[in-house]
Amino acid sequence: MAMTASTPSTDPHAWLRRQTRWHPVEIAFWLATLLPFFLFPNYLVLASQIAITALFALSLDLILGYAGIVSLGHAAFFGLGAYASGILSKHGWGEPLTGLLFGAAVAGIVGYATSFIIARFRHLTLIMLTLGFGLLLFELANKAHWLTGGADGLQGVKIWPIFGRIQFDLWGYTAYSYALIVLFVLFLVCRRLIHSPFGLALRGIRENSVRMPAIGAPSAAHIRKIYTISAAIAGVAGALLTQTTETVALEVLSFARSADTAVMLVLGGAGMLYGGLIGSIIFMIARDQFSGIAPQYWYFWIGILLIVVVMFLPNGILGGLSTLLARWRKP
Amino acid sequence: MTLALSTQGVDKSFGSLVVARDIAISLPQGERYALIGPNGAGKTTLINLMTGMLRPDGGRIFLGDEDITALPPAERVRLGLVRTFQINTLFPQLTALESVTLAVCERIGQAGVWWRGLPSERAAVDEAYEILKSLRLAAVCNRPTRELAYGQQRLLEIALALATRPKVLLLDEPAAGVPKDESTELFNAIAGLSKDIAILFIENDMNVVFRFASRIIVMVGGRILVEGTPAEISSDPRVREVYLGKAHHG
Amino acid sequence: MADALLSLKDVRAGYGAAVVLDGISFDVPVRGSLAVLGRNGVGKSTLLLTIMGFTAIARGAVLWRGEDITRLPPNRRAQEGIGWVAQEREIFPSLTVEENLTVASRPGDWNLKKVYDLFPRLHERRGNKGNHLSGGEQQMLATARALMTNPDLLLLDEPLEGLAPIIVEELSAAIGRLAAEQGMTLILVEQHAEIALSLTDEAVVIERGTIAHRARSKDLLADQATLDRLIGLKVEA
Amino acid sequence: MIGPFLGVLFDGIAYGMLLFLLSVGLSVTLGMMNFVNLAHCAFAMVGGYTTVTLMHVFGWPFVWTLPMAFLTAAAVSVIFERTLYRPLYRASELDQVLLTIGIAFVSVAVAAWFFGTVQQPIQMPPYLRGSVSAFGISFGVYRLFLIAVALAIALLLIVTLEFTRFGATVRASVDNQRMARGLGIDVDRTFAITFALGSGLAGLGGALAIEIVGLDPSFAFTYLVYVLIVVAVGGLGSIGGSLIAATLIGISDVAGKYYVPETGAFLIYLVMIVVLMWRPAGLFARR
Repeated sequence: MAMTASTPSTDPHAWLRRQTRWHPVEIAFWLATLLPFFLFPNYLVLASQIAITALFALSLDLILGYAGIVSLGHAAFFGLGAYASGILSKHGWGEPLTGLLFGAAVAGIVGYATSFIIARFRHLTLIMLTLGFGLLLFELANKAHWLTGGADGLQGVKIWPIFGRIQFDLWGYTAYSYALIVLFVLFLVCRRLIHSPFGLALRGIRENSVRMPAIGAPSAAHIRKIYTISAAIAGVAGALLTQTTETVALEVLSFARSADTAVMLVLGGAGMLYGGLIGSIIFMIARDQFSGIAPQYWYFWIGILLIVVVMFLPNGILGGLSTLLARWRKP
Repeated sequence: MTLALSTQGVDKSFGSLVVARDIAISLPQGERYALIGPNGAGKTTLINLMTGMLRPDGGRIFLGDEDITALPPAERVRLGLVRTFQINTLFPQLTALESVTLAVCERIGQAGVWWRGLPSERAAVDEAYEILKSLRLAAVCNRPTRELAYGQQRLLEIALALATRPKVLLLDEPAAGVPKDESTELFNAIAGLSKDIAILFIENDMNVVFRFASRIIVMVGGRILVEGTPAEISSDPRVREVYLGKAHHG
Repeated sequence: MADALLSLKDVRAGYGAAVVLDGISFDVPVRGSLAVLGRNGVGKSTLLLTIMGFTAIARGAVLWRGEDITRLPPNRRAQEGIGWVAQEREIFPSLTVEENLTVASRPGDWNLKKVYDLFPRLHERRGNKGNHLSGGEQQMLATARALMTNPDLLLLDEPLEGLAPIIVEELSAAIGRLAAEQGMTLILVEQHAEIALSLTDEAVVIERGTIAHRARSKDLLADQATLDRLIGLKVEA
Repeated sequence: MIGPFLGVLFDGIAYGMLLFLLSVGLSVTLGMMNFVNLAHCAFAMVGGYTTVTLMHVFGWPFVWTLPMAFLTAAAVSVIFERTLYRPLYRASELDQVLLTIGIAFVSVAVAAWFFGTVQQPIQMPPYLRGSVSAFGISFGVYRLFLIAVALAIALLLIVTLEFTRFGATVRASVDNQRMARGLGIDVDRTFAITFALGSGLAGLGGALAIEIVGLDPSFAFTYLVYVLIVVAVGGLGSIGGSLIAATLIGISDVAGKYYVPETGAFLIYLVMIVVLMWRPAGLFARR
């Protein structure tokens, strides 16, 4: 326990501030999200899909990467948001921003209601319960044809122009701008949340949930809160998909969507805020490229990728990069 | 004499195995009590009962005048009854400062705040830093816990407990796994804690026990055998028997 | 010490980053018996776990019949002839008493008949599930279970802990017969120092992970002052 | 009225027996090793395609292919256990879930590559076709065969686990791994054998399932949900529990689809959620 003289690096405030400061790479990342407008104007529809998926992955990161809740049914909230805004529009209210809020509210309320169950269970039981809720909702939407259109999808969604002026266009200019702005705003919210005292408490739960009560922490309340927030953000992502595509397919609630998003998150690196974003960019672009060639073998490569990531890249691509960077800096 | 922590007739058994029988302990404010006894005497179990990690089959537990027998663990911590663990149970990826700041934030009710950055919690951060400084951990406060030396992790255990501003501190073998020279240093740090805190510690090194405890409680087989000053305990024949067996003097 | 059955050479061991034992060296000859004494928490159980291969050895070596077994996994050590009776007895709860005895048995002198002769109570309870036994019966079963593997060395971790006086007598008599009549090599970890010393040839006292004292058991038993200082409640000035 | 009811009951039991064969291996390995193996049905698929290949390419009779389905699935699973699973025994559930989902993904693509995405029909031998009538209802011969095989295997499993030394070794290793090692039991080997056994049974289930539910590359995921539900409801590591849970779920699934087709699989999921919330370790958990 040798004590060294106090150096500037031990100043607690300076160190904490440094953790929250914007890194130049972050700024570069967000500037790069503008590139599709200039470089790939033909791919703006795909870009908006990526932005939506990235937002959904970000919401999953909050519970999986930060609070350590393994969910195989997160698409439930994505789907709830998608159907909520879609049904709202079908019944005569197509205003996009309130539509987003409505999607967030419905998903958030259901998230809050189920969070009481989620916070009580752990391990395999928790995985099975999240899976069960996801499947249950899928079946419900499938059978409630009168409300959701069932397997045919929800038809007749009409979205009004944003602020009453900006029309959604065929090329995806509006869609991508809109999705990107929503993503960025909610990313700012998540980023702030992660660097807040509450974010610290979440990391505490992930690191050692058993220890939390011994420092007086109401872990269950923390978990309920983040689960609700995460559900609401997933709901916004779902609503965005509805509004930019003007339809809702049953697929929004599918197990495949939950699984794919978990894959993206882990591929990019869970618990790192940008992991889900990077993961969805890579996943979605790769799928777009590969599916042109041989659609049914797409999952072969995803499977291989998953095995490789789990065995060799425990913290995903971002984790691997930062390890590499650290080694390169001090050889 | 105001009692910081007291128990009345606390019982606990697992099936046919009795781990606590009629435990009555009175821990006055500011005192340092040692809890000793052979393996399996029920010392850690008693701490688990007092902190609410186990539910007693019978009896009552008071913190000050308040009956806390039915309260969940986190609630007892908020009232000022705090423990450390025999084996390090920390937050490996959090820095020492983050860990202690978290505990401070939980205490002052700021841990649910998600709209403000951590650096804005200046008071909490300052308090955490002061605690770390008092335990001589300031120099390593920005290192992840997993990178700290074992002895430093033991100190961090105590720092986490202090951050909750305990009235009563229960230390379960605070020096377990620490080399001998470092354990003295550790107990010096414990001895230097505020006299407002009542401390009950489990420890097997009799040199440490007799140096730092004002009174000693001896547990055997889930019961309290005897309680007394160090001088009384060291000359008690029953205690000697517990520690040495009785093949010759029985 | 060419004829040592088991030797520890300057062993440092512990769990993860925690160092529990440091600089431990001793030899146990064939048919020898060693008492390991010390207050609780000093590393006595860890010493047996280290001999079995359950801890991380940071330095030093464990030799078995002169061969280095420091890196050998626990189940191989057991098969080589080290029998272990764990402190918490660790009876398999979903196995009957007889299954507990036969599940890991290996051919040799010790068989069901012989352990039932040594512990007649177990015969009465042979159909019971392991979790329906009293503390004393569990200890007998744990000891008998280790014997059924026909070990050359028996490690006993506080076999008398928490037992009623009459059972303590019964068990210590059985252990005594094992050493005297069967010539079993023993390492006996005990807090009941005087019983342990009366059952063994040699003794070591452990204090905070190192050997603080070595003596012939007979001599240490006569040396009350040292016993008090190392195990009892007398404290250094 | 009573006729269709008994018929549904019979079909439900047969379907339940199939689910039992598919899930019992997962229940045992999950209960023993705490390893979340979502690729379990991929091993079942290996068994199914083994039977298809042996019958179509080599002209083997159906019944003879069944032992090979067991052995092939067991052998393949051992390779995976040695290389990919073992390093992750102590890893987080998330890592186990992702790794095994990855393996299941790969298995789907590999099956599609070799066999295409179409169903693989097989021709049953004459003595397993048709039906027999009793009490005015007709019982499908193949379903009777399926029930007999499943019950025989359940009996064999229970006898092996409860009354043999190998079974005692398995139970001891589950009870207390450290003590088992300390007595000289090779726990890793015990687990590997149990794992192979469980996967082999899944392979057998996969082969027997072709006649009832068909076989295509999506099998690895379609039946995974059912298998997980059986395991979760039956309780980890409990053979009797798996048998009862599989029967219950088989009957309620068949009955649900017959009497209230509009609810679909909804009922099954609801039952699972309620059971898990009531008894998180399952109805017949060992511990």
